[in-house]
Amino acid sequence: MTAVLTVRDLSVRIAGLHILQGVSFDVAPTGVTVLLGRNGVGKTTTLRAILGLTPRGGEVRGEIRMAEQRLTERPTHRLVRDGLGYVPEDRCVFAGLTVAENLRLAERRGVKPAYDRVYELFPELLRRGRQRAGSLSGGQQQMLAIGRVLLSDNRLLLIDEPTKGLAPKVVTEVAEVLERVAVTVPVLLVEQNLAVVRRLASDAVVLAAGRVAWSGDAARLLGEPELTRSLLGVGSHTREVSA
Amino acid sequence: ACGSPQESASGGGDAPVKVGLVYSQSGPLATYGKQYIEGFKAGLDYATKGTNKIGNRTVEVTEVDDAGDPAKAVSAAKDLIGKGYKIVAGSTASGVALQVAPLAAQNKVLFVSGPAATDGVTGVNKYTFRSGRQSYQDVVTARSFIGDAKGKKIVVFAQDSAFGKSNEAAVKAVIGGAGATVTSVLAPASATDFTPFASQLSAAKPDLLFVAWAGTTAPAMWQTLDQQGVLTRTTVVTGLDIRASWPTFGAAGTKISFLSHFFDGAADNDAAKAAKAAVPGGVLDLFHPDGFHAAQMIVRAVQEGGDDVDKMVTALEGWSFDGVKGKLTVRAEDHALLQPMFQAKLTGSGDQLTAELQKTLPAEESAPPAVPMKG
Amino acid sequence: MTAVLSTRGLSWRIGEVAIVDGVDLDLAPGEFLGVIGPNGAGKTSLFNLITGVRRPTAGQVLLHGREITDLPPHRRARRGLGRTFQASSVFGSLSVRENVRLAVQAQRGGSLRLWRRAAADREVVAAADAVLERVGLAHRAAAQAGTLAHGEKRKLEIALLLAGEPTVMLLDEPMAGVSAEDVPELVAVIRSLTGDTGRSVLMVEHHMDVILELADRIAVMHHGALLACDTPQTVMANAVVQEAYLGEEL
Amino acid sequence: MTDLDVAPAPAATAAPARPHRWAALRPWTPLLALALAAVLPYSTLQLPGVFDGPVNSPGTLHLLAVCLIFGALAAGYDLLFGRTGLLSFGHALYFAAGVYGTDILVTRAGLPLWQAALLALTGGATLAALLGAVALRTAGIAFAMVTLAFAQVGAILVARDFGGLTGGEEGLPLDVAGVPAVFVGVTNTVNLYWLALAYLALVVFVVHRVSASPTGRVLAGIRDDERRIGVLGLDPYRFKLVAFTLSGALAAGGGVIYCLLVGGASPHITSSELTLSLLVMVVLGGPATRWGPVIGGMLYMYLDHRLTAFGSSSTVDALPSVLSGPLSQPLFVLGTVFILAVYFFPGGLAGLTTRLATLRRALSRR
Amino acid sequence: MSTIVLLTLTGLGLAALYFLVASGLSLVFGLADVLNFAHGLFLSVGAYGTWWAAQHLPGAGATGFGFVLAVAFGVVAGAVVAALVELVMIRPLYSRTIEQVLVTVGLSLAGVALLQATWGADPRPFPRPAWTQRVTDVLGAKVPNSGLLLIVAAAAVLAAILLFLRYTRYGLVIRAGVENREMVTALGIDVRKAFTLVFAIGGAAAALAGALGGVYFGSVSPGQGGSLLIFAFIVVVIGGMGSVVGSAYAAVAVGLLQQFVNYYGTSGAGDVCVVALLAIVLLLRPQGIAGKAATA
Ligand SMILES: Nc1ncnc2c1ncn2[C@@H]1O[C@H](COP(=O)(O)OP(=O)(O)OP(=O)(O)O)[C@@H](O)[C@H]1O
Ligand SMILES: Nc1ncnc2c1ncn2[C@@H]1O[C@H](COP(=O)(O)OP(=O)(O)OP(=O)(O)O)[C@@H](O)[C@H]1O
Ligand SMILES: [Mg+2]
Ligand SMILES: [Mg+2]
Repeated sequence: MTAVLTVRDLSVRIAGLHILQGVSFDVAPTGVTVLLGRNGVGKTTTLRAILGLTPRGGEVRGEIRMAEQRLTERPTHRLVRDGLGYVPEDRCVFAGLTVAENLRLAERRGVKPAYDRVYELFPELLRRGRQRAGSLSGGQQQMLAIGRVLLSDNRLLLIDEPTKGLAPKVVTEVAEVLERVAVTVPVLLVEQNLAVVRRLASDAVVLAAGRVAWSGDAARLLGEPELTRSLLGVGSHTREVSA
Repeated sequence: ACGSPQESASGGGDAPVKVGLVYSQSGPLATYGKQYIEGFKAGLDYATKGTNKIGNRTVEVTEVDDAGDPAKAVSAAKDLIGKGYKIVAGSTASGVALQVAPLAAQNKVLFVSGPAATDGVTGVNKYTFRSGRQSYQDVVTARSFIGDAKGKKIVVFAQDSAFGKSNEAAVKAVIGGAGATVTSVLAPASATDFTPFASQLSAAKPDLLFVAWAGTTAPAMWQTLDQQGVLTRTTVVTGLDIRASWPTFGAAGTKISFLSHFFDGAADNDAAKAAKAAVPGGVLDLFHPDGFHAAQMIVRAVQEGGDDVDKMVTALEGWSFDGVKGKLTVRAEDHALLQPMFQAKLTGSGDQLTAELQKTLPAEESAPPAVPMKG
Repeated sequence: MTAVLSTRGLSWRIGEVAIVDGVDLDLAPGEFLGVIGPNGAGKTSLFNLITGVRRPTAGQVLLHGREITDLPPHRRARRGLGRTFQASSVFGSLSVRENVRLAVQAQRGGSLRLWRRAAADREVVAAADAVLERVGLAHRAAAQAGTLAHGEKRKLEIALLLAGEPTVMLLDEPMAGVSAEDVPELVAVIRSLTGDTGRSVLMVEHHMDVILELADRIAVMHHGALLACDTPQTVMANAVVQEAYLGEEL
Repeated sequence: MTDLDVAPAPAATAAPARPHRWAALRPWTPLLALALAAVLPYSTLQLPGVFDGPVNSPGTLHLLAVCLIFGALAAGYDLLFGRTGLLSFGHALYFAAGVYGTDILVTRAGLPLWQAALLALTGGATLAALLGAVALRTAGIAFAMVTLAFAQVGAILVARDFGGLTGGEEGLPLDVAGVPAVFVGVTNTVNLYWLALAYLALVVFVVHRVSASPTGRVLAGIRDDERRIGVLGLDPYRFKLVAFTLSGALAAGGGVIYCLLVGGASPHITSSELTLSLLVMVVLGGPATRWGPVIGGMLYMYLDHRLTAFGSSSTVDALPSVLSGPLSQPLFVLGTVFILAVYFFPGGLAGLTTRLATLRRALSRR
Repeated sequence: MSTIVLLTLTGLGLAALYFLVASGLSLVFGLADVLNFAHGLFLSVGAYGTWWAAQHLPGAGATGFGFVLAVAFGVVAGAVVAALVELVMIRPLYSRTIEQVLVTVGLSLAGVALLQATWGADPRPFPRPAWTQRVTDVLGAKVPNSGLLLIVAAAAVLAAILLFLRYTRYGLVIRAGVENREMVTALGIDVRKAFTLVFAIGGAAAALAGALGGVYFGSVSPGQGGSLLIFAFIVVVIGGMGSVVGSAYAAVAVGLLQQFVNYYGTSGAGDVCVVALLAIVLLLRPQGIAGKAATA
């Protein structure tokens, strides 16, 4: 099975810091590939490099391919139009626009927006259509950010910590949504909540010190306590200890 | 190389006569400056009979741009004085003239102010002269339009600025002093719409309306006065600006009585002919005489005074000469330049306006009252 | 009872909508009170009212028994009220160490000192370094705060709070986005905030395990109102909480 | 402009490089530069093209003094703009308060210079404190506009020649009768130069001292996140007001010296263009850097003065009129130079040294 | 009575002129977040473009359809120059707002100087159809037609801009792009085009103001743009940054205030009152009349 996205020898240098030092991995054409690692290893940097959003003055080397196409040479908006959906880490909803306007903006030219899908998942967004996104609660903003990419069909989704700051119930809901989405669209997911990872991930890539420390089957990573402990620190999430 | 911080060079003997001209080559008054320098060159040629020499010393003219900014002018003047220049002239803007004049007294050099019209330069100090007219002379010319002023009602419409106010004050002194009642309407120099002021002027129903307005808003102001019927209801007097501005009067141009410092054809004499022949384009304009006269005065000063500035001053004081405007006299008491003034009318329409001489006021008639020399 | 922090009928309305609706809350000395509730329940807004970032439309806030409802944020802070923000807000152009120093300095008294060399203030420097050590950021001390990764910013937030030596601390989702590996470490840091020192903590957090581990009592907010405020066991057993907040376990 | 004053720049920014042979001298470079600048008037060095006359000629010294004053003004403005993050469009007002204050008190009220200077300085500082207290109730662009509006009122009052005090658009020449003889006359230009140098040294010292102080750190915090400062227990308003007042006072002080140097006041200095130029100077040099604003200010004024000479030079006249027309307009050249500077020196001239250092390192690695 | 009518109508004419200048400024500021000091230059381009076309462009002239053609030429010139400025100077500096402002400052300095070098500093007579030079009698007041023309034009521009923002997707893209340009790109939208468009529209509005201002003033000079700009800034700020409707209200307030105070008060008081109005509005409502309160 050929990968939907291949990353080869990706190096990113920002402001003199060598953040990624030769990262290579594949994203499988189905299911969720999860990108793991401690704070600051460069997970977000990886996603942004794929999208061509490395900040000014940053230097990107290496090869990123999606279906035989080199992504590094194309402007971000074209990549997205060709089906690369992105949910950023800080949500980045447009604070001054209403919820409905945020969604309207995300419509892509020539694609019929799937509002039903979004409103079914997040009825809150329909109810708050006229509220300014800046005044939404943190969790509501997250819903909006996810809702935005689900409006169109994508060939690959890049999602950065979607459950951050969400209430447990919503986390479950989001996980369910992603699970459903991942049936048709491959997802490259950055996630800290191991319960969510456990539920969604089919493949895992673990970053450490700017390199890939491990990659392979997610079930294996989480199934072997020894491996989990050595790669992800304290083997398991506290949730699993105390709850 | 070492030296002391306070030394400065000096000339003398057969060394060239160094003259520094500090005027606007750029900035809003660049056109005035251009006329001034053309006039100056023509005047120098005329006064040295084409030799550019005074005795056996050549005249070396250094031009410096002040962009209309007094600070730059002071900087330039200091530089020139520091290099040993004994003669500085120029000053297109009044602010420049007022700020450079004290330098002349402080450093004992000759300063011949140019087109700057402010009355403040007259009598400011012993080393400062002027080669152009002053506001007061404008106003005296305006008075000549109404004959006997007694019992007449005069309204001044002026910019609320030093220029406008000095005109207002002069009208009060000159025409008010002659028995007329003078009131005034002042408008901010930055005003965009003139209708309120035009209404006030209409309501006042004056026998004579004296307008003192300079700057880029003038066309809008005239248009409004015309539209509100002010120009047809009363005699309106104002100063005739440079030729390029005439078309901007639009339809109002022919309804105004102009007092004029100078326009091409106002005077016909040797100097005017020489100037006309010498300036590029062959048409004289408002500030050509100021440059021409400055050159004449400087040549006279050097002829009589050599490198001794005090002797130059004495040589100029009380000196009468034939310039572009006719016969001019440097009044000894306060260095006012007594000179003929003119009344004019514009005729024609559109771009094809010509100025016609109505009357010439001899120098004595437009003479401002003498002020005591300040320093 | 001598609550260190109380709210009485605290409300904030925008037009017709009550974002925070008549909240009565008491925080005992040394107590660790967790606040949970669905997204948009008004938790952050409650914090904003307590710290003075927003003005309530009704009700009062009392700190150590004295009313502070009308004080500006900085006066409240000087009376010992400290907080972290849900979205990290650190001084991006300053170094990590400078960030903490600034907070230490603010705590030491806000009088103007224009002529002293800041760097020469040994005590401040030492205190700042101690705080950084405590939250495990010492190795990043020289980095520019704006370039920190997300989790590191969270730690820096806590460091800024600690440096202010507040008696009452409001933490708004300190665990959000912190990597699994770092959670225990941060939990330990937060636990040490109260402990023997007698400081009280009010913490919003969606990680139930963390809340359960740390909190003495849990307050549940729903639609701006206080639904319940009780021991963790009781709250977790509450059917409404189960239904509206926790949902089914993953 | 002398390269002596430029010399200290590397000291400020090039810290991370390996210790240099001269490293021990670094802390002393500012003093060294100051000493060199102080003895500069004893040099008869000719720098053709750079200055019109020898370095010790009054014209050159005058130009240098103007540059020094504006270098200092830019440094003072940077305290507000670069270090506190307050974008004021009305800084010219406090400078003008110093200039007109001194001028009016000496010329119209007949006070001796030192009294007038002191009064103008206190007056400028008080004005800044009062207006700042009002303007700082707003933030961001609104703040910029309120300050602009206040400055505009100042400009209108000056232009209207209120009570005949200011001389309107003609300006007010300074009556030198009230001024000590050492500051009068072209031959004494050097004394004004030294005065300007002392002022620059003072401003730079104050600005650096303040930004390195605890208060300076708070100001930097305000620049990043004002709300956060409040939550830390500090009143941002108070600190901003201090910065505003201090910066205004420094500007007023510069006004006093500028008034002496130019020998009067003219309404040019009340225009919002002056504030804009200050902004340009700071950005040109590099905001919130040690020497950037000073260098930016000096360079700007140098160009501003010298370009008028350049515009009328024969080299320009000889060009075809498509070129010579625009080039003879100093503002055209200045504007263009400035735009290019924004592109090619992001972070200002001060940032240049860091970039050069990176380049050097990159080259030596090969 | 006729005085009041006259002052009101001419005040509205003035307001219309301010609005025309401010609308483009407000659009560019509010949406592209660039405080555009070069706006005065766009205005001058429109004015000089019209002036030039009336003399040199075949078919154009000072009267009738020829004049319309001349104005159209000026407006297009303004839009093209503005778009070029955005493409060449503003775009490479995106996300560096302060630098963008500075570039426009540099541009305004250089631009005025360039005009001066080309056509001199003195005012040039502006082509005016005869109708605009006459007055219309309204309730006994002689209202200049050029003022009425301005009012009509301003109303048309206001309507056009509102329709554009409300009913086109560009409006949305632009508003979002101001907040987070990168994120708009990440939604698959080429945000650069939208910004160029905003500049072009702003430039066109400014150029129209320049052309009609030329008719109103009867002349054109290099500094004209700059002197109108300061009032336009005030109008934009009073109205609330980026709110075109707010700018319209503010323009009316400023125009009428200035006109009435200038008539009934002492000279110069009009300007001072406008500045006072600005200070009061900002202190009471820092976000301006129609601006939205900032979110925490
Ligand atoms: N613009 C920048 N300038 C300098 N350094 C940066 C920049 N952006 C990121 N970094 C650095 O790059 C490293 C990786 O950052 P990144 O955001 O990719 O981490 P992450 O794995 O997503 O962390 P987290 O889990 O906290 O989100 C961090 O150490 C961070 O400080
Ligand atoms: N300015 C405003 N206008 C309208 N609604 C607002 C405004 N500010 C906040 N809200 C609403 O108030 C509610 C409470 O928001 P708040 O941020 O306090 O929630 P929260 O409990 O902290 O949620 P989360 O856990 O997601 O952070 C939300 O529904 C939000 O949309
Ligand atoms: Mg991340
Ligand atoms: Mg919240």
